[in-house]
Amino acid sequence: MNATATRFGIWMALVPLLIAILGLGLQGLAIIDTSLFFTWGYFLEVLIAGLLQGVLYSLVALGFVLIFKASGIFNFAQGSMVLFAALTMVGFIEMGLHWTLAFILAAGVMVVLAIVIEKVVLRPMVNQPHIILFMATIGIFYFLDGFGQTLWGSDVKVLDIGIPKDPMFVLPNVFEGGILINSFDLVAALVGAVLVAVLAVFFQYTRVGRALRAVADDHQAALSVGIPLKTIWAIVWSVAGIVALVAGIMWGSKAGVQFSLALIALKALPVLILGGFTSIPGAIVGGLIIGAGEQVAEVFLGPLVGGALQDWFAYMLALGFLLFRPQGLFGEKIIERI
Amino acid sequence: MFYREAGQFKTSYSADQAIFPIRQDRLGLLLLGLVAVFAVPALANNYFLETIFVPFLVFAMAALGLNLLTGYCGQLSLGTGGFMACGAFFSFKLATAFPELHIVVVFLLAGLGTAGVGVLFGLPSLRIKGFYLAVATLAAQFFLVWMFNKFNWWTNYSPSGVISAPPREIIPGFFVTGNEASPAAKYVFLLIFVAVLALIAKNLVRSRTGRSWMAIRDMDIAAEIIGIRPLWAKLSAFAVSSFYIGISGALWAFVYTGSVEALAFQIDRSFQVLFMVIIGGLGSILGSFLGAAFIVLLPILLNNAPAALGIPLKVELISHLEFMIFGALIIFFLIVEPHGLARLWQIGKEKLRLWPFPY
Amino acid sequence: MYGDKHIGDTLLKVDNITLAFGGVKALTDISFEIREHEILAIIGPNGAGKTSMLNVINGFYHPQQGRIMFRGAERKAMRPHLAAKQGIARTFQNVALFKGMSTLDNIMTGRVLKMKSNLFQQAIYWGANQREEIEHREVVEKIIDFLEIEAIRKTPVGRLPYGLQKRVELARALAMEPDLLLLDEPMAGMNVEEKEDMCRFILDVNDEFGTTIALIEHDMGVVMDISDRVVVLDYGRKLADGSPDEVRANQDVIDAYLGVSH
Amino acid sequence: MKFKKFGLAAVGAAMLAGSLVLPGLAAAQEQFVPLLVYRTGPYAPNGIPIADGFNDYMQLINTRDGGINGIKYAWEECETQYNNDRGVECYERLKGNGPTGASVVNPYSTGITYALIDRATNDKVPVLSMGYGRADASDGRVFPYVFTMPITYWAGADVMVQYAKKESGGSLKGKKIALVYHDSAYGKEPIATLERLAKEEGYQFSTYPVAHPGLEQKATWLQIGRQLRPDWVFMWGWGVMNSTAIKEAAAVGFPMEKFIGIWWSGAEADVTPAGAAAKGYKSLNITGVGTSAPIFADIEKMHADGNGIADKANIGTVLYNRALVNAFLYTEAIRVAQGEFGVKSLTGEQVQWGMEHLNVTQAAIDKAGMTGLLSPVKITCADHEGGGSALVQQWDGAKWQAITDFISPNRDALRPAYEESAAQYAKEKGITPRSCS
Repeated sequence: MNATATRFGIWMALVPLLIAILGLGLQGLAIIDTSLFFTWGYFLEVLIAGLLQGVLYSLVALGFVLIFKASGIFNFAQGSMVLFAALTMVGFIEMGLHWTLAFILAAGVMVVLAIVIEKVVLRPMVNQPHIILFMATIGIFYFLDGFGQTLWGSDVKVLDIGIPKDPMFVLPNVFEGGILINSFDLVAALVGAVLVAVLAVFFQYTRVGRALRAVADDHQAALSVGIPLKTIWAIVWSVAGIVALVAGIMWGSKAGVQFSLALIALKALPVLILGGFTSIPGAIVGGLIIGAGEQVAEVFLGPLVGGALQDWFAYMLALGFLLFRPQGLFGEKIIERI
Repeated sequence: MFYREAGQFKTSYSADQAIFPIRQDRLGLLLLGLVAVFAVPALANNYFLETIFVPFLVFAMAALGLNLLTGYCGQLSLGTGGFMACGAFFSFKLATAFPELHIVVVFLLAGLGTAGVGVLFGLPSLRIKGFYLAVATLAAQFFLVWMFNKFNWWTNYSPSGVISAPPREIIPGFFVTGNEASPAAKYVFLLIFVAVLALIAKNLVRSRTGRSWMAIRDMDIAAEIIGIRPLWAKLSAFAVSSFYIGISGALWAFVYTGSVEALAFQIDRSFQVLFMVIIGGLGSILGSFLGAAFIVLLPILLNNAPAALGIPLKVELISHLEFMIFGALIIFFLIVEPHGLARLWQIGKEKLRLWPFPY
Repeated sequence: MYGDKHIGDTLLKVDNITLAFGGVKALTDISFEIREHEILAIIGPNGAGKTSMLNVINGFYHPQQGRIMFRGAERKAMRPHLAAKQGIARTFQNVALFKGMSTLDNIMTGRVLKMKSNLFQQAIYWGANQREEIEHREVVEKIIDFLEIEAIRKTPVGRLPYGLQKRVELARALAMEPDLLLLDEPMAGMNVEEKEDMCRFILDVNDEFGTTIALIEHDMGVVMDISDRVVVLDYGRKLADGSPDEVRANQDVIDAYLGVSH
Repeated sequence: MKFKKFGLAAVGAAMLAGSLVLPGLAAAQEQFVPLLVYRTGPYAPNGIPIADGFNDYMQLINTRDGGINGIKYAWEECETQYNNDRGVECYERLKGNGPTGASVVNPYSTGITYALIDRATNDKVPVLSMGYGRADASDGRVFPYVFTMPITYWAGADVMVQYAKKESGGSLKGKKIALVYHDSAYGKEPIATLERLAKEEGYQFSTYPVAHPGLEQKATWLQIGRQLRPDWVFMWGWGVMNSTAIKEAAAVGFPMEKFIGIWWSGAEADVTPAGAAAKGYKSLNITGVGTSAPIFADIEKMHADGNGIADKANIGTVLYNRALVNAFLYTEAIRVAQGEFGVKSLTGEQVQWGMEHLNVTQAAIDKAGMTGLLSPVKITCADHEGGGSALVQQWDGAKWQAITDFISPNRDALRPAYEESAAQYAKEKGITPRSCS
């Protein structure tokens, strides 16, 4: 624990340095190639926008991590859970409920969904290899996509829970024109931070949380000391469902609740690789790096190759990273036993 | 009843190692082949040929390729769409740059090119496994599609990024691509082409290479102990698999749709092929065909069945149902029969061999 | 051939090997040698480092100190498949068969290093590749006969009982025609009858093919009966090294190991 | 055992065949139209009103007029999910239905249009790609069976520039124009035209591709809004990309009045998810806006009589109107063809003749109650675009308002571009252009 904290501290201390190096590099590039544009104010603006966007990635990645930690399953359906949760909540709002009530009901639906998934899919597949379970979650992905649309239709739905969306300009004295920060992204980042804090407390200080961590460490050992694995799984999937709901609300009020929301799960995968599949702080830091990295790359390097490199940049970043540190930034080192 | 193999004794190892050691199987296959080559194009109308048989064969090829990698070598890949795109665009560039090149040569060269790309993206498999690798192959998927979409060179500077297959003959007067190609010609060409490549795949998996792949899949450590080089085994699987997938992409663009843009090979395509492999049966050549047939036919059946049965369903409900049925089937197969349709087929056959005596 | 077995020169020499995982020493300064045509048993209580020793010989683990000399030449850090190339075969404590393949295919994989046809020949199959397949099939069939597993040739190994799986694993190792065969607890979990069979096979292999064998075993009766020499490990250190009789008489061994277990 | 397999195959084939035959069992004299729709998938919000518009118009012709001179429409929907291969399957399945096969096919997807050009040309079924598909297909000599009326993307780009020029006080010299486009075949269509016009008009032109599906445009808009700060932004967006672009544009404070989308970025579903931010946003439209045309009274009545098919909420929406106009155009073509070949079920080949001789005058538009929904169109053998035009509309926060009349693109410059591109296509495909003189 202590070693992790120290490592975390070192990393954090390195961040400003890394950012400065990155900025200098890009500035140099802009001097070599005059078609590129660089000012420090603009760089910071892009960086901040990217970091805030990264929090939204982290929110999705968090759902993956929870399930992976407790059951070793890579839940590909997390994206469609995000869509399904958001659709359900909008559905309740459209029935005339206040959004807080709709939130509670949608959370309830996600819990039911978790229990059903545990009973119908996970339980019969207990001793299967992880890769088979992974493919099963692709099945869940498709099922939920169809099911959500059957229940709630395919229209674009507006989800507005009153988050301000105006642009803000800070530090107008330091940088020309100030640095633009989107208030919506800021609120979303705060919500993300709160959620992470709540989850951390849940894991550290509650009985269920301790049991969860025990399960994560060793299924057999957890079973042998009497921790009910099935209940734990249902709880984890429920928590992941609620995380999906929060992510769905944030993404939904940003982009409208619709089919394409399920695709953001794809953006969370490189975050996981970067941060490690088992680490909550990893999901956060990974999200920030991917978010900031791809925005900076798109804005400052995109013009070199004709743009739209956001699609694959995160993956390539993660892939490059994987070759050097296969377990991710905060993941546990995998030691193979023979 | 039909399946009496009593009295068929194998007297040499070569007979025992034949692909179809049982005489009934050989006869059945011969019959099937005759029907497929002569009866189907004569009897089926263009709709059946164009929208069922042709895509079935193209998909079977892709499923075959993915099955070699995922089913035989145990390396999960979600980059199938990207590799299909490679095949499509490579063959387009080759066919337009060298119009005199025979179309089959173009396809094979495109396959080889894709194999090279496959090896490149297979390199991470040496360090990472399982879904880590799956995510790495997604990098291939996104990067390749982006590249073909982004650089006009691949489309000969077509203003829209769409490539159209130029007309080519397989033998003089017998077009298989372009406007003049008849569905029957396309079908027969594909049938023979895919059958030959399937036979090659079968040969590979029953030789040293295939056994090395399966050894890596089942227990990589033990495989290494008996002298299988993981590097060679995994990369050769990536190469051969990409070769097949690349050719299927070329066939998709040239023979099936005739024109294609990079976005036709999005991630959905990767999943579609993966489903074929799972449903058909991981680690089975036959399964690749069964899976492809299943996935091609299911939506068509779902779209037609309600009308045929007189139950009017709205199109949107049908397609939502399709998603749900797909998802549910994937889960069903993984729970009940992880070896897919091919295994069910085999079980059925074993039962029939013993019929009418249960033991 | 019975009776005129002669033990030759040193085949493999383990020289001052030290292996550590993080701070934990698994092996400390171990030296011994394996001589040609002999059966060497490595014994010791659980956690003594026996399997780690095999893994070092195999190339899985890279020791921090010490050398491995094979046929007089020092072996640099190597990968397991290179060890296989040198003629070292191995079975595992927990059966490590290829579960999705038949018995025959499992054993055929043991021939991988001996097969030469290239990818294109394999793709075409007929001709060179088929001749090769049949040639190797004949070798494999001999091994199948030898280990008396004809009846399960076509059975997927996942469906076999444990004792038979162990035998198939031995068959796979033999298919490599190894110079040195490492057996990690070949008789673990077997009943008396199966153990007797396995003992017979090990002795026959040693006799008929002259294969050098190093094995780890817990059953002292078996060890004392079949091995020419015994190396005793305890807590990662070597306690004794000698003929079964010498080891049996060694006071350290009696204190640390035999005294406890008998 | 083999018998069993053949048995299964036979049952399967019978099921398929049965389902194929059924729709054809209906009446003898009717005009069949296959409808390739996408009521599901990521583009369903756009696909649904389009499908509704087609259904309502043909239903109106059948219920109000008893068909076209007594020949009733028959049609069948097929769900494509906006997937190209699905589109091909749908086309192949439906093209033979009805007594004379498909009269016309309206793919409503650039990708499906591309995939169908060869097939439909072979099958002699006209493809009416109204405001999408290949712009160079306007050259009827190379593409006899493809119609782009009333207007193409290239012409749309021209209209946008004309509008921006007028709004900028008659000159675009030194102005900056940015194009935000869906990174696909569709999105790339206007680039060549806008580049050419940049030279002629003297504006500085920059492009910003957005990766499919377009949920992530933060970087794009930071570049546009905070770095380039252009005078105008044009958008070739589709689906979720549109609303996301509007939101992100608002987030960097880009003025909506300077932001113009193509006609696929200007439906209700494109702006409502952006909420209040979308107010003031503009787009082109190839059809008129709202329900003021006389035909809507008839549609209203049809719905009151219980014959309507569309979701009533969709009536009068942008894409519903577009489908009305689309159905109106081929209906007129069928009338023309009936004049030549007689009043009966017509084949695709005959309908193609009708299309090539289509001359929709203002009088014809008024007569059909379509006043204000479209501008006149005249097709010839060589010109399959027909000289249509587009207008600019603006979102007032609740609905779209037309803010200009129909603006005609400058076709003198466009026509050579069509011909050049079509000639290259003909060369690649080995097509000998037919003579139209």
